[in-house]
Amino acid sequence: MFRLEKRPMPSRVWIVATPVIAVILTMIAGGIMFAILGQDPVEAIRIIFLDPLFDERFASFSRPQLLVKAGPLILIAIGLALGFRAGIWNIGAEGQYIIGAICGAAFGLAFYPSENPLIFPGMVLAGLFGGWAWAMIPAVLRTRFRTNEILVSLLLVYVAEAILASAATGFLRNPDGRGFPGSRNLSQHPGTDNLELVAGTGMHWGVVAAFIAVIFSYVLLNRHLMGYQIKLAGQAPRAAKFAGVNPTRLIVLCLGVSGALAGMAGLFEVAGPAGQISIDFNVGYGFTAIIVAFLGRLHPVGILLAGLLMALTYIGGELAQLMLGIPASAIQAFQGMLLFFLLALDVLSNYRVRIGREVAA
Amino acid sequence: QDEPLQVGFVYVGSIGDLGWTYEHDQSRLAVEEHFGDAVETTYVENVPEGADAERVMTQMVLNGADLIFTTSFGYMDATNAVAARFPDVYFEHATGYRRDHPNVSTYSARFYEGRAVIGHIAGHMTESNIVGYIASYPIPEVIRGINAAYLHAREVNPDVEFRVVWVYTWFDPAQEADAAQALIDQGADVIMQHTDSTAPMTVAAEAEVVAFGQASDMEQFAPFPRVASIIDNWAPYYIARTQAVMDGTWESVDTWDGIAPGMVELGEFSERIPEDVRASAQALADSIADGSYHPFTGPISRQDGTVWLAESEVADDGTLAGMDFYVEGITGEIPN
Amino acid sequence: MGIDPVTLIVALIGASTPILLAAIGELVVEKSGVLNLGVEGMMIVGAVSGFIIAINTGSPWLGFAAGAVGGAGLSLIFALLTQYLLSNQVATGLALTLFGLGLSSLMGEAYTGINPPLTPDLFPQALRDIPVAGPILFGHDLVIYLSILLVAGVWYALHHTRMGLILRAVGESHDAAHALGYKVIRIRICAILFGGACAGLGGAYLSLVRVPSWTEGMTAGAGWIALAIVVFASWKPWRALIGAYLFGGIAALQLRLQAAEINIPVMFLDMSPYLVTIIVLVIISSDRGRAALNAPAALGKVFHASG
Amino acid sequence: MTAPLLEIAGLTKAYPGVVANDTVSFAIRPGEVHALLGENGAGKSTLVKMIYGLVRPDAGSMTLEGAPFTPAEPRAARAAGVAMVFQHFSLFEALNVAENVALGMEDPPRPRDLAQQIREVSETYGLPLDPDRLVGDLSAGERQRVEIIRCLLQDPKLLIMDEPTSVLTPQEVEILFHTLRKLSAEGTAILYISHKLEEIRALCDAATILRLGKVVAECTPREVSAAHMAELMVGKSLAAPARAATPPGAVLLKVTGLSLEPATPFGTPLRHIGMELRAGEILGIGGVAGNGQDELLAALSGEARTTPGTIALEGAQIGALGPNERRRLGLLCAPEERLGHAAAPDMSLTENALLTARLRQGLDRHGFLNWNGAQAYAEQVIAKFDVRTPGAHVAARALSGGNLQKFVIGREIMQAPRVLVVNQPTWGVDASAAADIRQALLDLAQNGAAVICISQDLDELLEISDRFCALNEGRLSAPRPARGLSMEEIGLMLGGAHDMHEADGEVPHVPA
Ligand SMILES: Nc1ncnc2c1ncn2[C@@H]1O[C@H](COP(=O)(O)OP(=O)(O)OP(=O)(O)O)[C@@H](O)[C@H]1O
Ligand SMILES: Nc1ncnc2c1ncn2[C@@H]1O[C@H](COP(=O)(O)OP(=O)(O)OP(=O)(O)O)[C@@H](O)[C@H]1O
Ligand SMILES: [Mg+2]
Ligand SMILES: [Mg+2]
Repeated sequence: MFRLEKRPMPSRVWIVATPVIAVILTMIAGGIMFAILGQDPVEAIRIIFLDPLFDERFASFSRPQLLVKAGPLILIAIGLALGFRAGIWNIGAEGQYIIGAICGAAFGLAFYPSENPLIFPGMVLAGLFGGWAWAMIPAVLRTRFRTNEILVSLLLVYVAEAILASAATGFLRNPDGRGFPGSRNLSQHPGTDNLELVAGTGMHWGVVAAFIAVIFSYVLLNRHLMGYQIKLAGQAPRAAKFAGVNPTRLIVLCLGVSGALAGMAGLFEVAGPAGQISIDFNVGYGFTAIIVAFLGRLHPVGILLAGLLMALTYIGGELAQLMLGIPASAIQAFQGMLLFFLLALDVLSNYRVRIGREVAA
Repeated sequence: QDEPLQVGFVYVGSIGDLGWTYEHDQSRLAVEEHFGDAVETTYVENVPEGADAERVMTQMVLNGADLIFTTSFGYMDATNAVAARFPDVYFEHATGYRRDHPNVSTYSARFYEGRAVIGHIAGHMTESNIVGYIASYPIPEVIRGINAAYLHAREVNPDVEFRVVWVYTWFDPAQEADAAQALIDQGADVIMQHTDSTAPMTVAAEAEVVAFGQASDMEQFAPFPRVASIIDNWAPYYIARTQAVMDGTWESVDTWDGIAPGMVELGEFSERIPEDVRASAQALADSIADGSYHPFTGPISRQDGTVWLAESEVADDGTLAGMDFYVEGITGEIPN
Repeated sequence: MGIDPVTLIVALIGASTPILLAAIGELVVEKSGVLNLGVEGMMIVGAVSGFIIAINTGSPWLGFAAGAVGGAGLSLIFALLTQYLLSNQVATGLALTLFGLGLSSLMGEAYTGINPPLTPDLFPQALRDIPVAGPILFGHDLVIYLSILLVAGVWYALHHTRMGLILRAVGESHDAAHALGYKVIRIRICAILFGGACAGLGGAYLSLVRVPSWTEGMTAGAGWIALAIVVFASWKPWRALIGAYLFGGIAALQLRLQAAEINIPVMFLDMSPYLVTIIVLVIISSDRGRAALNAPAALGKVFHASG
Repeated sequence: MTAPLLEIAGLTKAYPGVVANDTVSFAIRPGEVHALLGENGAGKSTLVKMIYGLVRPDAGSMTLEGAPFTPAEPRAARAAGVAMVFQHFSLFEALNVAENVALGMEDPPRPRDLAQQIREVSETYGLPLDPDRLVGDLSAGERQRVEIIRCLLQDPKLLIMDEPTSVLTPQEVEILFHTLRKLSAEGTAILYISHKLEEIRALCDAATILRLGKVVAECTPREVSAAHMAELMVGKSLAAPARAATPPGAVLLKVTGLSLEPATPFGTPLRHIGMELRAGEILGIGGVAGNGQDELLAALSGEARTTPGTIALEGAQIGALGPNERRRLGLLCAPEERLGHAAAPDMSLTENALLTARLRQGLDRHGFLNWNGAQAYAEQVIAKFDVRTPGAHVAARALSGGNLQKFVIGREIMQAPRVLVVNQPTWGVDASAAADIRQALLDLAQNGAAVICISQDLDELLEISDRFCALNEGRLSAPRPARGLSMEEIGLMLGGAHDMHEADGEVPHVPA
């Protein structure tokens, strides 16, 4: 039997090494799965992990797509991680993402067809506000009535989806869309477009916002009192109270920030890559971002890397479907394996593994 | 020997959904079967609409696709955007209307023709005079289907009532089953569905009420409760369009086909339908197929009583494509 | 036309049972101090395992058993990761859902579009034909009665058996339980497996009775609702039953209101089960009693026996 | 001499970096009360955990009643007749007394019978307990009873008690001792760990003294002085805290009519508390844990909001202010619970320095933190208060309780408070560290600050305070000069033992 011994300090070496080992182990385990499915495992793994980055046919297109796909994941995960660190569990970023997109799009469409350059900033603010307001529901219920925020934020996702469906088929429907559901295309209208800032890089405002959020949250957590208070409240709530942290304010702040970032991510997505509000506009970024946040160990830089890694498996997974006919479900199972390995090996950075004599436990 | 022609398919659902995507994939297989080694097909399933769709299409092109079928309405803008970047690749977008570039075609099926026929059967089969209708989203496609079915049910049964339940999903077996049960509990003895799972069928079987196959034949429920079905059959179209690319005759078109060319098929009428009704239904289908009858032929009023089509006036495709109102006699309301 | 309460009740019981089964399992898991967010994944793996076995053996009962085994099998991954490798429970649970969804569609590829063997009703027709009481009390299949028995059993076990006492103790303070010599990890793994089995059974009920057929992604969020019900129930078994029936009841009612053409916007009907659940929860939690006491104090915390 | 009940030979246990027990050997006879003494971290808890089967020794052997004894788990130890009361309670707050007791037994009877047995045994030993009450509702003393009853119900041959009295009033201690003597008379051996040397002299027949994991001495406590034992433990002689009498100065803190509803379901309300505190004085507040100590500290620190007019600091009303505003004005506090309240376990000492010292030490500018400054401050505290740690980067949880306590008290004292409120400043801290902390409090008062010391250790209070008052069920008694108070008078002021009675009617006598 092996035995774990807590390290006094997390090991820096292992923090870096474990993700690499996890990816290698996933390649082996996933390769076995692909082989069972009758695919060439080496090729499948190459296509998923390397082709999007290095294959000459795809790389110049796929590399920027990595940013497009990772942008919203990172932006949402950064916000969620703040809350998670403080012990505030926002599981409903998906709903805040939807409402942010709806509010932002509604703002932009209200001025249609004006091309005033102030409209896009206004949309960003509206998206931010929408996500924030949606997150304030669990925040207020939690602080006023002590209602569990996990549950409320989660259930509100379904409510947001209902609103989304009715927006797409009702109040935001494109009047020129021949009655089909879906709003006007925001990315094809100059006033509301979330531009690709540098052509061919995938770098749109949402990606910029994600990078800013990473830096901002890094500074916040490492240099600023607020970040200190967030960590303190998460690790030792009583000590936080003793240090003068107001728990109500912290709940409102953390839920608010994560909601606002999710709402902004929704707006950037609807005005850019997605283009329009449609019935199925949301594609689960809000939930995937939870995984990204934990994979990144709730650390801003970790989240950045985890977001890119997740994006890579999505894009590589599509290529594997396309080129080898591997079913989407196998790709999903493969992603699950990657997460398992990443989570399982995390133990090495916080604990030392001893083989041998065991404590009665 | 030339390189095989590369044909790509972008699916919104999974090929195992037994409904919309399943039928597209069956037709893809028919293409493979038809052309043998001359054609290679690829597909990506579960592709969300929006950015992901655009990326998948681009990757398909980069992977060498010559012709790409994008099989969801939500792919409309993405299809046109990618088509703009790759003028040498042909794009076929299902159920949309935008053909911004000469390398984009659109195609769709006149499912309402089939719905008219099963509406006719429903009107005959109901004894409670209540027909339950499970609807997905309030979009023209669905509303058109309700109207077509209702008009032809009422034609044979003036007392018939339609009860519509909106489930806001294309595919959620449990929810669809619940909706069917709710309709049956409210007295419906015929169930029609415009959602993709077979769950309502099972509920209908249990409650011994009549139902109709949707998207695929659902023949495992025949002869009862499934008494007829509307089947999407894209194979003839896909084969023809692939052939056109091979022959160099492909051009941008808007196809809206119905029963006549076989894009909409009616599954076998089961013997649980009385003999004479089977005959009259077949006659109706035939008259639609040969063009002698249009399911939306006046006089028809809107729900609010205003006249839509005058005596023997035929609906134009534009109005049909964007239909957002119920016809007179349907009692419910379309959600916003 | 009005709404018939008898058919509504019958419908809501059927509709709620998968959620109830998953919720009661998760309740036990959480009582032991473990938060497993992978309910959705375990349900769907249970749904497909149960379906495959039922088709191949022709026996729905073997199918239900296989569903439970399948769910428990998937939960074993979670158990090993969180209990031995001390991985984060929230993230591992979410990964479990992702993996379960993928795995189930791989497993079920050959099984779409087939009808499973019929699950018989338990009581004879004569009993079921009794007006009002007949359909409500006798109109169900074995699994529904089993689910209610399970609620009763879990309630009894938690509060009146030593096993339940130990389970609660472990969920309350793993350090104290460890100091007294209880095998915290082993107990938690058992609880996780039980939770997995219940979720799997719930999934199998979906694919074998409720729908019944196998289709990818058929749980469509039921696992998340089950998680919500556990919190809603403040970790009390009978409240979980009420919560599941309330949720299922509103869902069934809203469809009937639509069918009866009652004039409420569909959008609100569509979201009503979620809204009502939130509202009831707010009412419950604003009561400044000792509700918080029921929350297992060690929920979601990593246990590592030092020494 | 009877044959030893338990004999330990060469027991060794190493942890990474420390040898917690190094070839420890000693023996206990039936009926003997045997003390285990040593500084914090000397290895006492590790040793008894090995006897109880919680930790497996690296080397060495044990024999129980002549047979080899190698308990693989507590269950085996319990089956062999070993019972243990833990240093940190092993109780479950949300479960009731009977359930807690049942969890500690191998084969508990049916709940009804168990409740009956609990009543009987608790009557017999004079430790009344209601089996149906939630443990979370009990005072610390009552919780202790639960642990003890849990052991007694199993008729142990050997009862291990790891620091059992740190939470008890003198009366409670006396009753406990009475119980233990009774048990010992019945033939039960008792292995007793405590830092309170006078208690050990009053109770124990023999003592084994550990230092750095090794047995350094054995003695008969009744025959040696407490000071001598302390010297054996520490390896050097200890100076008693010195104080010079200073006349009290102006009123610094005035509390009037302070009432507070408890924040938690298990809390105690505060009722009409009033007091006056002058510069240069130390006010000792005694009382049994759970009588409002935590709440009083929270009300003074600002963690709990109070009605505006109830607390005044140097004339300014501060009742409505939060913790940081009060800190700014010079009112500092050090709560009882080190890990999780006074300090965050997983944060480094530098981060923990920031926890309370940010404002007064100017460790931030516009919210941006000055980490260098915080580290420097942490290092100052470490140096000045002799905190034994590899450095300020170490996590708080990696420090022993005594060292962390020195850090926490030092962190507050070095901010030059006007008023310092400390709760249980030397709880579970060994003699030399405790002496250092008391001296630091005296020095602080000497320099013109006022100190409130809430403690259950009456010796400590009498040693350092000028005036003494008692907290009982949320009420504060009128203060009396500490000098000249007898233990009996104090016991009456505390009133904490009112629900106790002697098993056989004998009046407890006050320990020497
Ligand atoms: N789980 C552990 N892992 C590593 N080291 C440990 C562990 N438990 C104890 N130690 C080490 O063993 C030594 C003895 O600790 P122990 O708890 O036995 O001391 P103690 O005498 O009970 O002290 P105290 O008076 O503080 O209770 C300490 O120096 C400590 O560093
Ligand atoms: N898991 C662990 N890993 C490393 N060291 C540990 C561990 N657990 C305890 N220790 C060490 O044990 C020592 C004391 O352990 P113990 O738990 O007895 O302290 P304590 O009771 O809090 O101290 P005190 O008796 O001073 O209040 C500490 O120095 C600590 O470093
Ligand atoms: Mg100790
Ligand atoms: Mg200690």
